[in-house]
Amino acid sequence: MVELYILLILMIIGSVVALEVKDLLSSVVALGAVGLGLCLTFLVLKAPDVAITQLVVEILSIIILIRATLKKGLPMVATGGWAFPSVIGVGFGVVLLLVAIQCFPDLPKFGEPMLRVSQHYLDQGLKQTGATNLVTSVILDFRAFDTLGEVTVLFAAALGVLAVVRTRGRKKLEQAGAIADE
Amino acid sequence: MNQSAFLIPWFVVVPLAAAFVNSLIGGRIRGLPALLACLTTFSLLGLSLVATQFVRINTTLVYHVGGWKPPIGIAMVLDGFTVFMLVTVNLVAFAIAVYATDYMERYTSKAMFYSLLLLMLSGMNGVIVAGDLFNLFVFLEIAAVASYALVAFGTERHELEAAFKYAVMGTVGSLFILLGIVFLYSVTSTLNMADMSLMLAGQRDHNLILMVSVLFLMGFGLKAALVPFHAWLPDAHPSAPAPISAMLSGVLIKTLGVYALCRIFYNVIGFTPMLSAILMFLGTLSMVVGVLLAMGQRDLKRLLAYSSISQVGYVFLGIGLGTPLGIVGGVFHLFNHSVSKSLLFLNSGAVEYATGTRDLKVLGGLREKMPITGATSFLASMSIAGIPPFGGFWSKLLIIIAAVQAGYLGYALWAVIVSVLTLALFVTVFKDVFLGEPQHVWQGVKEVPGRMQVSMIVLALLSMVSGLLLLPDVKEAFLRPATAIFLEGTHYAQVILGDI
Amino acid sequence: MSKERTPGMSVIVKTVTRLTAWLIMLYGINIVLHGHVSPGGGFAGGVIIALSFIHLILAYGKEMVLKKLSEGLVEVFESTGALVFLGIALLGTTAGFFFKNFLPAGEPFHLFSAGTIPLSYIAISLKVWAGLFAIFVALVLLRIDKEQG
Amino acid sequence: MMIYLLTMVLFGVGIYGVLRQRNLIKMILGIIIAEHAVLLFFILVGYRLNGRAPILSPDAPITNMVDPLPQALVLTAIVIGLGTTALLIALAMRLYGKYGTYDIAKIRELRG
Repeated sequence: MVELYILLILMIIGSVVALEVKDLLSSVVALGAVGLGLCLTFLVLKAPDVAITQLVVEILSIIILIRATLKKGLPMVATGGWAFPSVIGVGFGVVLLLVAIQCFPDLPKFGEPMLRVSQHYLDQGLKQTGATNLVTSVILDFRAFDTLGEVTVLFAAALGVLAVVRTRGRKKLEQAGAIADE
Repeated sequence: MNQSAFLIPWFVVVPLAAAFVNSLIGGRIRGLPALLACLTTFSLLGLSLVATQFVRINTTLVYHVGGWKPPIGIAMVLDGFTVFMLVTVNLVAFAIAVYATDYMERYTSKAMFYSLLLLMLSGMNGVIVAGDLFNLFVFLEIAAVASYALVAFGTERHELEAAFKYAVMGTVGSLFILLGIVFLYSVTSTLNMADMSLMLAGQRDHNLILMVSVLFLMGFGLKAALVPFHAWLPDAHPSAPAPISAMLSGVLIKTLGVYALCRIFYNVIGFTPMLSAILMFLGTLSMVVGVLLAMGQRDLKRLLAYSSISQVGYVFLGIGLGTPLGIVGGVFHLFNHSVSKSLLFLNSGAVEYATGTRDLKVLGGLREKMPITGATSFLASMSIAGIPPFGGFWSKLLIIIAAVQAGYLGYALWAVIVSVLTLALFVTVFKDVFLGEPQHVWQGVKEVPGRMQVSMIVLALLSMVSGLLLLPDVKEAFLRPATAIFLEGTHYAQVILGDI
Repeated sequence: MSKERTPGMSVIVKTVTRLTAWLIMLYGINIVLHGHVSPGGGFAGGVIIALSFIHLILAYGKEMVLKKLSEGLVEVFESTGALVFLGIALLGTTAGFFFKNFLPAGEPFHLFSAGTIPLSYIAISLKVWAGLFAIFVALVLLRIDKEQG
Repeated sequence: MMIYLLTMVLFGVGIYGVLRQRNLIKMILGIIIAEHAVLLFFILVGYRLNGRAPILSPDAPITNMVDPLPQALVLTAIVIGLGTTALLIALAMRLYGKYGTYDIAKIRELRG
């Protein structure tokens, strides 16, 4: 399990770098490293489906993010002078950790999940759905309704992006009574 | 499984199919998107009215998606509270779809607008009928993503800015909710809400469950704009086109916030005295802060948005009391506020449509130019402010009586004070917009087109007669089954799993 | 930096892209079709197919790709994918339940097995590919220099 | 136990980024990082020590498989996150078009 710790610590370092470095392009690249670390962690945790999806999704979102940051004369990110949000941010993190330390003994031990419902998927998945990839059998048969929702979220996001990038949202007013008095 | 349960999936499928078809061919045929949206919302309203017939005798219908029994597959649940919310949401959505057919002529890309509206509606219906925690999250995200895009629909700079702020805070809220779901999954190893409730039976006082409660409170509180988490609402709601403002303020914050919070806290995690105290405190805080902030606004829609924060506070106070009367009051106020606040936003849209501004200092004397808008606006204001014959009065009265009965005199006093302040606020607003000397600038103002008038009149009539819901017979059919869900609490699990 | 310069990157990049883009796309299709027997599936496959098109756009410039595949067409693909998936779900109601897997499970480890799952994956991949491509094109075409007003 | 804590640290870093940063792109990065942490936590919860990936093989029966349910849900959550992120980036780019900057201090005109 050492590799898990190493990967996680690298991810944390990467995300701190991504958030603190002054150049936007560098921080996006650092985020790419974090995403790659996440993908490797999924592989270590025996989740190949998730790893593949995470990898390609990460590539796509990094391309879009780089597209957003590739501009001429983009100034370095200014920091400092914002003491209050910093205190809130750090305070939130510390409180979260303290609460989490209190809570984690209630969780099942790491590496020993309860597998109440999932045991059924493991035992009966092939027989009942015919899919040898059990994750697929869950996605598209046992819990296919979630997948419909997920497809719809992506649909809504694509429509939303297309709606947001319109240059003109309103038609020109031609009515006589409509006098904006500004 | 009951045969009538086959009704349930259509609440999600119909708007989804309409949205897909709309974006496939809606852009090519003129007038089709509007027609499709009106037909869809009308059929959904019909479906939800049919559904009220099935829960009359306090039955709970469960649908097994894919034919898998609930802990294995996804369940959809139809019980009293579900039906109540479905009727509220689809009623408001129908009025808004009719209103938008005229109003959205001012905007470009109508097909896209209706697709997003229908997606948001299907997301809300999905949240309401969800019997599975992750399913609830997924549909919540559909509604949320569609609403982020709709807030920015005008693509002016302040709209984009409000949408960005809303999207960031909404996404963080969703992350909290997802984290809470992960924690619950790890201790119960199931996602079905009923099954989860049974699994949690012995460990409701663990630290972990407390942390999950706090996460859900933050997540759903962000969606419902409870006071410490309300910063996005006064920007986002006024920035959207008027029908969407009405949808967001009228039903979205209640579905994603109030309904989901109640469902999870009452039926899954279990309602504790501490939670009750927190909900009542936050509700009262929202009530007071919302109305005080609304006082100083010049922008009509921004004022209405602050007032929404205040009125959702009433709902939380009523539901947080946990007594039968308080819950009836809270749920009833939810309905009243949905109807009258949507109507007020539609009125503000009509005023903006006719005059091009929503600045209270500039407007004035519109009563004679816009009689329908003026009259409906008067009715809605009186209902929100709590004047006797209207629904808003009865629901606030119930909440206040319940608070007194439960011994929370302080909260009852605050509720009365806020009610008086709301009355003063809306009287001022009405005077500023509709009464007074008609200024010469507004001589050319005409009343808004017919379909906008029709939908405003329908909502105004509803807000006038909604007090009748408290009549014994009607109450048994509509409000009583809804509140029974709260009172049965975690017994919900036996009801759902007993049906399997 | 003369005006006659063709859009896109250098000749080397274009040549390599011409060779690899189809391979990437085929790999994506392979992942989609074998989603039920091996890791991968409709989402990953759909994203990979979208990435192959994005690869072409990055190398050749947007004009050349959009001439072949207009935005309207992409929207049609997206809606069709979503509708087909919903249709498969609705066909399940004929077998008793919404989302019922109404086709026989078939022989395990074969391409044609697991009932409706491969069909759903094809619909999903169509939708995911078109949706992501539409998002990318919208963001690429967006003029991000300062607008007037 | 320790690994859960490290994941929480990652989540905290992400939320810190959202609260602390005054640049639109950095806020989006913070959201992405926090989301990564939640997804990782979900997979960790379903992990079984010395487990195998939940994919059957034709020859040998496999007994010690990890929990497939969190993996399916995380797949869903990844795509949802991608959609939200794309929308956020589109909004940010439009705001850049309007204001010529990603800096929040120069953008925020609205009152809270």
